[in-house]
Amino acid sequence: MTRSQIKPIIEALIFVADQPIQLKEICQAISEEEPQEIQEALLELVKDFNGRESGLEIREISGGWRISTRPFYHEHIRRYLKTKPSAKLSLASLETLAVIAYKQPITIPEILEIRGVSSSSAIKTLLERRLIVPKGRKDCVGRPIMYGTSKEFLIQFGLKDLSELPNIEDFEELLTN
Amino acid sequence: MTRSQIKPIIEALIFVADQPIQLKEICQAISEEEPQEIQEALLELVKDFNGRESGLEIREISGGWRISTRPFYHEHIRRYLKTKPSAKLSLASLETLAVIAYKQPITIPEILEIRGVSSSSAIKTLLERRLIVPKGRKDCVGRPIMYGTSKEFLIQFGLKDLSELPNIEDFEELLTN
Amino acid sequence: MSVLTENSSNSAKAPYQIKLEIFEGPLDLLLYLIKKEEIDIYDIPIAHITEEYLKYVQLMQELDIDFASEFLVMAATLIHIKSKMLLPVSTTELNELENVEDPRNELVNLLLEHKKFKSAAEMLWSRAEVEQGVFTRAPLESDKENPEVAATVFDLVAAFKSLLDKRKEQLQVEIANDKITLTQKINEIKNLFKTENKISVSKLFLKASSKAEMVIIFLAVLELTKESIIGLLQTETFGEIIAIKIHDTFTNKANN
Repeated sequence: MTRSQIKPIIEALIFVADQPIQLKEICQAISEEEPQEIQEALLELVKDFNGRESGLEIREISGGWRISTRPFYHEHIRRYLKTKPSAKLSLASLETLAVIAYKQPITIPEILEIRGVSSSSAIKTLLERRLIVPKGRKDCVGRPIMYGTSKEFLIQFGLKDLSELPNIEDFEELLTN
Repeated sequence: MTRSQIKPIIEALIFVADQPIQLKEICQAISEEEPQEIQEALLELVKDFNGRESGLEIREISGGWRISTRPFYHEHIRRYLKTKPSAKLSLASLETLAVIAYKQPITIPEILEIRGVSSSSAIKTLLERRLIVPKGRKDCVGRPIMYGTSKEFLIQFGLKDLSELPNIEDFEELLTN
Repeated sequence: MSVLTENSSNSAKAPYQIKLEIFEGPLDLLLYLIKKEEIDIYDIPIAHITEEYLKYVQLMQELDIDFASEFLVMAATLIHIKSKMLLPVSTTELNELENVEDPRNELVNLLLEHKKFKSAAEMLWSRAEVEQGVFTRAPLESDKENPEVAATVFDLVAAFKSLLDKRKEQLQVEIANDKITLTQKINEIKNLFKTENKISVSKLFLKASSKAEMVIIFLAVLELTKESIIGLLQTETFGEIIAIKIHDTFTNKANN
């Protein structure tokens, strides 16, 4: 291979590696080429890549190579990360949301009974995301708050109303086996 | 800011986003600039970035922008990551997926009518792989669940949006010729 | 469905050549036959294709292959079309020939539609092939600011279903655990009789903390009665049932 054929491969390898990738590892992946040649290609790639007017750079860090954003742009990145859409849920939140959606209105002790674990942090998240709302209090000892799903819930899951929520029977055939 | 100052910021944002980032999100993060200007800078960046002899490229996919490796380098990347291509969908599942993609939103009985055979195991696979999602219920007897394709579908099949799917009638021409 | 099919051309002389064919449904089988016989899809010789189709269905039955009922429905449809084509066309109908609908039309449309989606599936297949060679960056520290799982209503149902299943298992385990305590229960009651000569049965049940435990107590009392360790006494109809110690030596046994 020519050097200009090796460089893109190295670039792709650095990009997909989840740790700074070592020269040794790069050589293993491009075993058909001499380590000497690969090292030279790597250094040339780094010079090319970092010579561009770019938001990214290849850096040598703890014995390996890594692509990262240039510190100069961190303000905008932070601004983006803060507003990052969060339409997704952790598994605990998802389970809790499922229980509330199908058993509403339901109290925290009742959710605990079904899930077998305390769900208060999940409930806090769901409240913050406006996926659930308080629906009055239950007429029993302690008068605990009951929860149900919100309008936002319908929007996020693409439902016109709660009757559109699929029930287990709809998927019985698909969920078993 | 000048365009050459905006471009690196956009590049860094695309890199940091953990899913295809939308123009809208980029504009929110660079709120001090006009969306029109940002859009032009984005297109120029894509042209610059992809014009290099590089292992990476910026692509528009599933309604957003993403940096990924070029398919050409998959062999060396797999050698490094020690991964095998994930199990592909069977042709039967793909046929069901094609029906859903072109006829969405569509119910299971309607799929049966087109395919001439029950597709529940294919639908299960497609749901598990998040390639399709329930899209409400159809207003008819039994109110069956309707299905459509997901964002993940666009990503896994490398589509900007659904309009990028080739016209189904074009397949007819292929047949008759 | 997979079917072992004989190789068509020289099946009469040569020993059967068997090969594996995959038919996803009746439309797939029909398309296969049309291709194999090099038939024009717009002018299907329905009698011939019906005969061929039925041969395959029969073969599946003979080989005892589990096939979908849709295959039989299609067989009926084919026979129906065939019979319609055999009906003589009246002269008045002949005059308006253009208006007479070909009985094959609906089937042809179905086949064409099916074929289109088969091509679309192949298109998806090759797109997936390319995309499988595309890799995105490894996870970054900042991704963790949103530890997330994408969720659809399907995930909701699946999560709820698995919770219910887990609960069912737990209940079964609880009952199973209780079963182990039958011997314990018997010993417990025996111990009570060390100091007492008679105990009201309803009092025994009062100690139960669950329905399952009540069942166990009931079984324990029956067991002890069967072994003539205790006797049951009811002084009046619907009155209190009293358990009485009869086996004098059981306390010694229990001590062993």
